[in-house]
Amino acid sequence: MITALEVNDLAVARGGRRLFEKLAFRLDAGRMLAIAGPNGSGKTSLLRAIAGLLRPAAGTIVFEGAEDSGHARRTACHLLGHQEGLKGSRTAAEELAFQARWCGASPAAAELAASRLGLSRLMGLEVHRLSAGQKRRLALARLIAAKRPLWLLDEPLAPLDIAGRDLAAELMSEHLAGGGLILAATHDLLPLPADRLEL
Amino acid sequence: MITALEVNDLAVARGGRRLFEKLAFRLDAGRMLAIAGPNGSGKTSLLRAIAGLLRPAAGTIVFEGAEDSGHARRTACHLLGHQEGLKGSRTAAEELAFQARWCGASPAAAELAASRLGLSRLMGLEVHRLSAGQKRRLALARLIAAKRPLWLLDEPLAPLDIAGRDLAAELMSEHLAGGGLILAATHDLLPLPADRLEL
Amino acid sequence: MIATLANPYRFMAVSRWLAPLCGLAAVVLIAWGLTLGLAVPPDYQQGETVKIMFVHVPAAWTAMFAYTGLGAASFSSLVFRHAVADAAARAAAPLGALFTLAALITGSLWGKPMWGAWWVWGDSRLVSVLVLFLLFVGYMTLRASIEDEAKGARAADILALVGLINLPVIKFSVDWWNTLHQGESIFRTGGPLIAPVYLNPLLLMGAGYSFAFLALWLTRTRAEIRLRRASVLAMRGVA
Amino acid sequence: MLALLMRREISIAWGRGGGPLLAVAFLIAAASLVPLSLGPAPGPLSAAAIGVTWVALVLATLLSLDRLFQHDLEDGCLDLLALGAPPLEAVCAVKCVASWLVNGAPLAVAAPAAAIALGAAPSSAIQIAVAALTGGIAFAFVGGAGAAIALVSRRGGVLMAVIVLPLLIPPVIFGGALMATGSAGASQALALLLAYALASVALAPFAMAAACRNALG
Amino acid sequence: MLALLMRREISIAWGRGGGPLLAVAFLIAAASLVPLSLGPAPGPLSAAAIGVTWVALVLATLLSLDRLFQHDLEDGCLDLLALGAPPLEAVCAVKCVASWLVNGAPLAVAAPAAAIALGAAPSSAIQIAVAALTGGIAFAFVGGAGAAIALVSRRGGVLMAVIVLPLLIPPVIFGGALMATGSAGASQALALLLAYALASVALAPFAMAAACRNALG
Ligand code: HEM
Ligand SMILES: Nc1ncnc2c1ncn2[C@@H]1O[C@H](COP(=O)(O)OP(=O)(O)OP(=O)(O)O)[C@@H](O)[C@H]1O
Ligand SMILES: Nc1ncnc2c1ncn2[C@@H]1O[C@H](COP(=O)(O)OP(=O)(O)OP(=O)(O)O)[C@@H](O)[C@H]1O
Ligand SMILES: [Mg+2]
Ligand SMILES: [Mg+2]
Repeated sequence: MITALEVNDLAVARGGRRLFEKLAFRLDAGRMLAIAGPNGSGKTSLLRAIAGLLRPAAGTIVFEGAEDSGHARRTACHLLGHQEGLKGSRTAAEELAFQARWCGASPAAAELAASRLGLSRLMGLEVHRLSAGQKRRLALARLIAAKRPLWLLDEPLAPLDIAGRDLAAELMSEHLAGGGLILAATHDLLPLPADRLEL
Repeated sequence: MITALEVNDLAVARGGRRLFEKLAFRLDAGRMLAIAGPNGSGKTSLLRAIAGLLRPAAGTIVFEGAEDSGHARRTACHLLGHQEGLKGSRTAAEELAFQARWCGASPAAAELAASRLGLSRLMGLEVHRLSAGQKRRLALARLIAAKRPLWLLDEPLAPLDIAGRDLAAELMSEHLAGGGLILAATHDLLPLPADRLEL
Repeated sequence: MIATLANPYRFMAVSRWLAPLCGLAAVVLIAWGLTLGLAVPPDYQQGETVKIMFVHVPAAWTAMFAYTGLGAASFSSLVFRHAVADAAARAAAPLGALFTLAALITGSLWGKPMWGAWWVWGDSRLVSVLVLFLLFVGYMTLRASIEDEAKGARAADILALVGLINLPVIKFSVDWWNTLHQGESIFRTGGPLIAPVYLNPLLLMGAGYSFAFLALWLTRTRAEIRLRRASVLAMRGVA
Repeated sequence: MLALLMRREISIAWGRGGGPLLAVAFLIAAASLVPLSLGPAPGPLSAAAIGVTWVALVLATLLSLDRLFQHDLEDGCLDLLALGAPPLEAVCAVKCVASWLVNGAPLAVAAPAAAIALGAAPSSAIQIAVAALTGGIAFAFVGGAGAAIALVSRRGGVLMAVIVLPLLIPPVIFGGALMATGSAGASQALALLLAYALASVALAPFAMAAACRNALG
Repeated sequence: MLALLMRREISIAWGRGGGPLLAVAFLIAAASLVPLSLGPAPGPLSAAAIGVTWVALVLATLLSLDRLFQHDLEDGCLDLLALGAPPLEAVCAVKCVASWLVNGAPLAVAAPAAAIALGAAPSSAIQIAVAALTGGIAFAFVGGAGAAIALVSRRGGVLMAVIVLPLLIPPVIFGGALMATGSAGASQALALLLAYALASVALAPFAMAAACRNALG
């Protein structure tokens, strides 16, 4: 059975207001969908709905052929949000180890991911000492440490430098090549071929 | 006496390591300086040093002809950091009113700024309900509500949509036209003519 | 029954005549109960104060009945997302608080002559009823302090369900834990302990209180639903 | 997996400094009651010790509640926890246990010491420790449920007071009775306290998880 | 300007729910001591009330300390405060006063009520209130200094304990003595407590501001 995400006339409401309605798209293995739209149009909300964190006001989300309330999706996706959920008082090593293993990775995989993102030198620092871009890299490391088919990325490139963006693009394309799916909410163009969805 | 910022062989250290040394530049009224550099190169640290929040390891920072420990600069600059320092539990209106007035603006000016940034409809929401871009706009509103000559912007365009970026560019150029100074740390090109500084 | 009432339109149709009917029953029963109750002979140990029983005990019963209703409504609104259930839950809380307060006040009025104290912290029944009252208050505060209606409703439902544990505690506290308070003397295996002279008016008053609660509950629920329709229409108007 | 979470929660809470702060402060404050010197009879002082312990426990719990979920919700950590393999119920339970280990347990250890210092009999000291430990668990879980439910409102604190306190009254009273050393009803009070603690441990996680999901959405 | 900050601090702390939670919980917990029923004599109970009050005050202060600066440092709010016209000393003082108003004051109001409920004489109730209010201020400022100094360390909590507790011992003792109603040294203890409070209010802000600047850099 092939991995695929299918969304049928989805509606998401926030604070009693519907952000969008009748949203429908299909995403197949190895493809990426770029979600664009003005601030407050509901990109983050859409990603959270697909992650199974936010109950849609209407419509269905079918993942891997099965429609469910979201548990399957919750454990099959990586959500990279505006905030990374890193605790400033713990070291980068501790946090990455926890986050990666919480998503099902092995400690070794976590270290490998860290070095892949060029963080090895920084793993001993507390997270609050890391620069914005370094934090973001730490969050990205989780994605490659723990293998999950569905990536939900909220402005993945934001605080990254040029090299970091190339690296992120590389990781994404590898994920796609491996049959993964990517939904990315972003305001600027992605460095990879992607279908576009306007909210 | 004209407003100007002059930095002479500045060095900033973090965690015992010097991020850069012998940094020198001069910024005159109405000019903008774009600070570029890889993640962790010290852009944020430099901005904080100029804001007077971080004591340089060496060198001098001369603002408006006077060199001081930083008090003059602290009250003459707007620092827009990676975090906006907004409290999620308070409404946008409350937070903007406080931040703007804390920097010396009048309540009326705050409201004007909010409408200028297209936030009027959202001022009643708690900050934690705002989307990333809406938060950023709220933070930007402070800059135009309270007049301060020196703007220190850390990735000012990050989570803004296309319209938001144009608006930000507009605000910046107005500030420059009014004889203000802008230092902006960024990874992508700014929509305005600016001198470039590589860290 | 639930299925019928879950549909707002049918609910409105049914409650239109059901509510006044309950009100009528309440008036009749309470009037009857009072006439019997005020005529009872003074108790050999409690004297005239025994008459407080006719207001106190039914109030206590109805308070627990009200919380049961709140719990049931919350459950069906949380699980089946019935709009009516949510409105009913919201409507039940203040009424329940009212009856609980009545039980508390009449109880402590009774307690002064009988136990020589208005209030006894150590007494499990008294405390558990106080908890019941605070639960109602907490539920109302939660509903009042919410910005996001849908979210707030669900949070309040969860709270109501959590509070259900308190009901058996109230009911059986007297058996579990030595208290000053009267033990079970009516709804007990082996039949009531108290003489029919006292029992009949008590039961009449109990039924009267319950119907009064039902009538008020239905009415408030109707009002709540009307309110929501209005707000929905208003939203449509905006959009 | 949950062990990982436990270690993390403890290290964070510990860094925030509930535990050590609390136990030590408690000992000092309790000892400072001695100068009150209410006559030679040990009764009053040990009684004071009992009351002090119990109130300390309640306050320690209440004051650490807002940290239980609020931070994780704000910094996006709760998202991550919700996306892991373990059910959210287990996550919430672990968080409560961790906060109990950091805030409640040190107190439960310090309490008997203080009590003895104030002239309570060693036997009563044991009773105090048991009550403090059991009560601590109940407080942690019931409080956690309140904290989770209060997440949806910006006025979380006030709300928590209204939600949690009614649920805390019974254990406080059981505990009070239990700690009245030598009182006849002590064993019975202990039974009730245990029952309450068990019930809260069994039921609270579901309430917490439901409330957290609601707050995340 | 500082009034603005004060209002903001209070609304945030209140939302987090130190105050209301605390005062009510305290009253309930204290009242639940009655069933302990230490004989008819009011002495023990009111003594218990005194001890309870004092410990509650200390714990409430200590447990709200980590919120005083930590959050503002993490979310960048402290930057903003440092870039305002008012000196950082004033900012820190305002924060301490606000936290006292939310955490200390409600307790100081609830305490006498509880004491009277437990059979203390009204006169002693007044004394308790005074002691609680004065002590609360001292705790808030001394604790604030500790919290600010502890900002630099990731193990903030433990550090705070080590820094703050020694500083808190004197007021705790004075207060204890003061609260021992009718004791001869009461007036003297009050004088000492006041002196301590004044000293801390006068000196702590400078320590706090220096520590905050250090943490910001
Ligand atoms: C504030 C004080 C009091 C409270 C909160 C209170 C509460 C209650 C409650 C909740 C019930 C219903 C029990 C059930 O149906 O299972 C009840 C029943 C009753 N109460 Fe009270 N009560 C209080 C004081 C008193 C006093 C002072 C008396 C008389 C000495 C009293 C006599 C009774 C009796 C006779 C019943 C019926 C017992 C039965 O058949 O279940 N109550 N009370
Ligand atoms: N809990 C909430 N209650 C009420 N409104 C909310 C809530 N959360 C989000 N919103 C509103 O929903 C809208 C969409 O938010 P969302 O974060 O999905 O936008 P977005 O597309 O991600 O914007 P951005 O590009 O700035 O990230 C915003 O207008 C926001 O104000
Ligand atoms: N408090 C600190 N202690 C130790 N090292 C620190 C501290 N703060 C920052 N650093 C280190 O200083 C370096 C520069 O940090 P800074 O935030 O200035 O970088 P930056 O140029 O802003 O990076 P980015 O583009 O990611 O924002 C980073 O390597 C960071 O790890
Ligand atoms: Mg977004
Ligand atoms: Mg930076």
